[in-house]
Amino acid sequence: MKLDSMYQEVILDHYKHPHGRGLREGDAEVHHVNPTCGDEITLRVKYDGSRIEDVSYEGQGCSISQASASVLNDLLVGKDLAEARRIQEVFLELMQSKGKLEPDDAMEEVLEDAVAFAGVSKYPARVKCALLSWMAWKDATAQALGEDRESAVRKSA
Amino acid sequence: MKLDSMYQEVILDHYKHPHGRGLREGDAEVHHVNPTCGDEITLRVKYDGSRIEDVSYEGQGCSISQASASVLNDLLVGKDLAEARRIQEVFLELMQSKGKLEPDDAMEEVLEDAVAFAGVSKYPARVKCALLSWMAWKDATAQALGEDRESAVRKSA
Amino acid sequence: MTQLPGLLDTEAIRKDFPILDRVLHDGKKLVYLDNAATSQTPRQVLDVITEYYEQHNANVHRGVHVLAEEATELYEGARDKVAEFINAPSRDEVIFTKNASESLNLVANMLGWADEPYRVDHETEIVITEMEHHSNIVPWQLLSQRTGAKLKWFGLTDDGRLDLSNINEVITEKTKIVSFVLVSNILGTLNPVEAIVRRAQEVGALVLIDASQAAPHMPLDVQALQADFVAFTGHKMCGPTGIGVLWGRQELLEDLPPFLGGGEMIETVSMNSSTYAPAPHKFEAGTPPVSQAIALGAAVDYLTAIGMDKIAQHEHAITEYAVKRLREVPDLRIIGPVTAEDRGAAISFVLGDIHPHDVGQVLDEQGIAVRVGHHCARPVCLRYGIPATTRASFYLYSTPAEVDALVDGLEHVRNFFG
Amino acid sequence: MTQLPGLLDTEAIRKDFPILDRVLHDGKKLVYLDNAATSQTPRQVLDVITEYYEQHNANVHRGVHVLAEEATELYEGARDKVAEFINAPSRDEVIFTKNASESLNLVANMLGWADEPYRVDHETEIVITEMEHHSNIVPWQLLSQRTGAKLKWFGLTDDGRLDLSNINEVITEKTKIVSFVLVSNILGTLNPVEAIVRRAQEVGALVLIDASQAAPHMPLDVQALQADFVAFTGHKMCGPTGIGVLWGRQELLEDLPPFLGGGEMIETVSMNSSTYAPAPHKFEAGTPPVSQAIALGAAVDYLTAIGMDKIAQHEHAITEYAVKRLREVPDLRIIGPVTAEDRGAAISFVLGDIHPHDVGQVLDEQGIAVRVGHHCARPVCLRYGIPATTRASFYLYSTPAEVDALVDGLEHVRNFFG
Ligand SMILES: Cc1ncc(COP(=O)(O)O)c(C=O)c1O
Ligand SMILES: Cc1ncc(COP(=O)(O)O)c(C=O)c1O
Repeated sequence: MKLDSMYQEVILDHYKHPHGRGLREGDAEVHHVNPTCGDEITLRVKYDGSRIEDVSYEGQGCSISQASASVLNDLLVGKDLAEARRIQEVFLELMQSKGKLEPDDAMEEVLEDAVAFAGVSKYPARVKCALLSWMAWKDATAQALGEDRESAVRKSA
Repeated sequence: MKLDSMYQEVILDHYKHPHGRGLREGDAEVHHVNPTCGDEITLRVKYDGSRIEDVSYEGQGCSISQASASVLNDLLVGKDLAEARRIQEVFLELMQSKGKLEPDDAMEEVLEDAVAFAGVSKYPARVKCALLSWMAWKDATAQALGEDRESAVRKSA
Repeated sequence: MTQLPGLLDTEAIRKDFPILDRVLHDGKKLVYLDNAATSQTPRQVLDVITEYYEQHNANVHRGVHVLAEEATELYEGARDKVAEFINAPSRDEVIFTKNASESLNLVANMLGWADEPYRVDHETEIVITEMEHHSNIVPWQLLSQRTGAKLKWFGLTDDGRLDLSNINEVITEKTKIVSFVLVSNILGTLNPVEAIVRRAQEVGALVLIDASQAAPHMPLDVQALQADFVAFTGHKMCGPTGIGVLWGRQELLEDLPPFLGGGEMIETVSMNSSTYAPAPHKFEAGTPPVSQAIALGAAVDYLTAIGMDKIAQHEHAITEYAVKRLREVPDLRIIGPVTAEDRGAAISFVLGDIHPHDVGQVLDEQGIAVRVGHHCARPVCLRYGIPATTRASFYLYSTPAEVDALVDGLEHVRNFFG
Repeated sequence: MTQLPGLLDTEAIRKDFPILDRVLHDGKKLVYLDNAATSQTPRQVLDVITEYYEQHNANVHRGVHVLAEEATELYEGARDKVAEFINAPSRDEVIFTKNASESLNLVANMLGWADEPYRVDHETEIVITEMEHHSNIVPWQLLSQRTGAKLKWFGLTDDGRLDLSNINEVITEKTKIVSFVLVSNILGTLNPVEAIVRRAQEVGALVLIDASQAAPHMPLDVQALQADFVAFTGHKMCGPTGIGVLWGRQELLEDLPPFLGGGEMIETVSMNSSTYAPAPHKFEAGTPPVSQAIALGAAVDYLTAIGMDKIAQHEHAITEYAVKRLREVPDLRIIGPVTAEDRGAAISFVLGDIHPHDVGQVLDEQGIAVRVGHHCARPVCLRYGIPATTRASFYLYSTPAEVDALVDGLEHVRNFFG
């Protein structure tokens, strides 16, 4: 059944038992929403130099967006920024593959549990759910490191 | 040929040799345009009590709108207001008939040369041309007699 | 098959809608329950569109050639049809827009630029409700920010109805405009027009009714509503996208200033100044959605031939059945009125703590199309403390069997995430 | 048959346009020379419309079900096609509107509500030209009245070109926006973009180009134009009515405020405030013209398959021939450039003192559809001291034989009123 390719066991596990959930102290906080469906996430990053000390988050959303945040926490905490960026890029590539990319061993090595999201990439409406926390992380990191505030600026009514 | 039913000899005659054209003294003046094609008319009425002493006009437009103003001048000058209104109404009825009204003797008696416009009523885009001067006359009359300024009021940019 | 009193002959009707035969995924027949988002389009309407382009296509109003005359007659004929459909006193009160959102923005902008007594400014108030579609919230937020007018709103009761208990404090002498939805697209609630209109008239405020979810589903009589403006949208009533309607009282349309400027809406233009054509043209700048208006006319013909009262009856029966069946689903909570009284055929619900996105996805796998999310009415979700809902919405071609399919599908969802 | 170099295979092309086979009056074949008002629609585009409604119709962006995903992909796919058609740096710079008029009004309104440095107010100036379509005059008159900004314009030379001799006085340090037509719909003139853009950039003014009569007829490259905004309309380029485009530079679209508020254009909404989605969605309130955008995408495919350079070549050849033949007609005076250089395929003229309305009527009787009147450009008529013009305008399916029919028809007009 096609659905199983999206709702992998790994994803449902992360959804039911999210890792690192909750807001803890951080260097920067961002709030991202997916206007399509109203999924929301508040995410904080804490850096120790270029090392990611913590990524904490709160939010509401579907299994995909929640599981994705949990996987992100697993993958990025403790990593060096350069390494984390590479992981983020590989994940982005996978999610934009429209189901046409079959994760190979190298990719699995980088993404670990996150390869389970390969099936989600077939569902355009859900890709945004999977990317929500990753975009939030990218944005929070830019803010924390004061690099580029551009993407955080949104006109507000 | 269908065209001949619109461009009756009578109409072309009035077009080439308009009656009563030119602006003379009046009690009220109006300026009407047909936004569809840019036809314009400036028209003045002069009343002697309820008797129409003069209808004078200037304008630019197609054969139909020009001939119609000329015929109006012929028909209305010298008439009593009530009689003029009746003529206007019959003409309006004819023009709105979509070519389905065959003018009978009674109508011909009222409209004289204006029955020639029967063919025009088949052409929706041209009906407005034929009515331009008649609507202007109605409006000018209302202004001259101070009855109803409503229709003369247009928001202006 | 389940037989309910008041149902239409859906077997015959469904033949008019080619898309309903579509098969999805591995042989699942489409169960289309997303009618509040957009309705499907009958062959009769599609034929009119094709015929227009194959036979009559021309720009309207400005030509003496045959095609231009035909196109103009068809376009203006569509205005006649819509006027009759909503029992407008005059065809000149029917303005064609691109969608209901433009219609609503049009009113907000007219009032912002109007002279007294209509002008909305920093000393005046605007009233909406907490169950509005974003398209009836954001235009008023923008107007309020840009003029300094105060934006107020009616709250909601726990059972999904307007809380009018403080109506005299909400609508006051300062209120210039009250704008509210006739039938909520998220809750399904049918609102009590009379009480609101009476109070608005008392204080001399204008009333705008968002009938986007009403026009497709029940007889609509703008005179009976006693509102000043009524807005709705073509694509929810068997018409195409790209067409909306604003009805407004003639005196108002005469007095109020234009919104968009351009061709068609003018009387005469010079570089220094312009005068405007009378309504409705004053509000239709540029080449209008000609074929879309004509197609909306065909949709109105289609609906009228079936009968709006019969359609309302059909939907009521389906809604009653759906409410009953949904209430049997464990852990399902309806957001909005839990009976079929004074409500339309859109039913929102949450299913335990399974996120609506996940509900919708699993239903889709079974060919069942529902909408999930905040349905462009996020304040309602905030009000009821939920992130989103799943919404099933019905129309004249919906059947009890489709309700059954939904209920079975929800059972499957529960098992999947159980 | 007249053979001209550079002509397209019109015999093949005309088979795509069912309406061109129409027979009018008593057996007269349609000679459609009103393409500047609206173009005809090829079967390829009609098929896409029908297929959309029969297979994929759903509201876009908000659904997880198959139809919603397909509709969204088709709609956003159309944006990709349009972006490529005009060589936009990013697809997110393409905003779908209902017509060119809305696109132009959108810019005027954004600038009226913008923050510095874009804000148009009483200390600033707006520049247009005397050959603009009403849709590029009235929005600026409204903005000028509502903000106190001064409206200025370039005049015209006797031979139908922009008079740029005083460019430094017209465009000054106070100028915030310069908006002008790329190809005039009444004169046919192709305007010198570079000179105007250079001066505008010098003083830091934004540039909006009305490409309504250019996009259908020649390769359009928004990057080469170096403008900030470009507007055009679907129904003149083989697309349906109800769809227009505004292209704008990304930074500007990010900085400028929204215009219409509602569903689709938001990020998040509460009763007290809202935030907006990034462009293009920020400017697309409500259900967009979905099927119309998709059909415009199909039109773009159709035109691209033939080749915009080839279409331009074809029209140039036809225009050259038409200008030559028309100049042979006694008493005929072309209003606008009297050669085919730097001009589009719309040719306006007056015939002695026969009113254009009468010219058009007699031509119509022969099956020849031309437009008569002021063509929504009344200031041009005032400038040249004429009440109106007759306009023949050509497109990719126009043939030399149709030019001949027009010339014969005009002979008939002269006899009729002689
Ligand atoms: C030069 C020009 N600008 C703007 C427009 C307005 O286009 P639309 O009527 O589709 O809004 C037109 C066509 O009518 C035009 O020819
Ligand atoms: C209640 C209500 N109002 C307004 C709208 C907006 O309609 P549209 O998106 O066609 O502008 C909708 C539908 O989306 C609606 O359901």
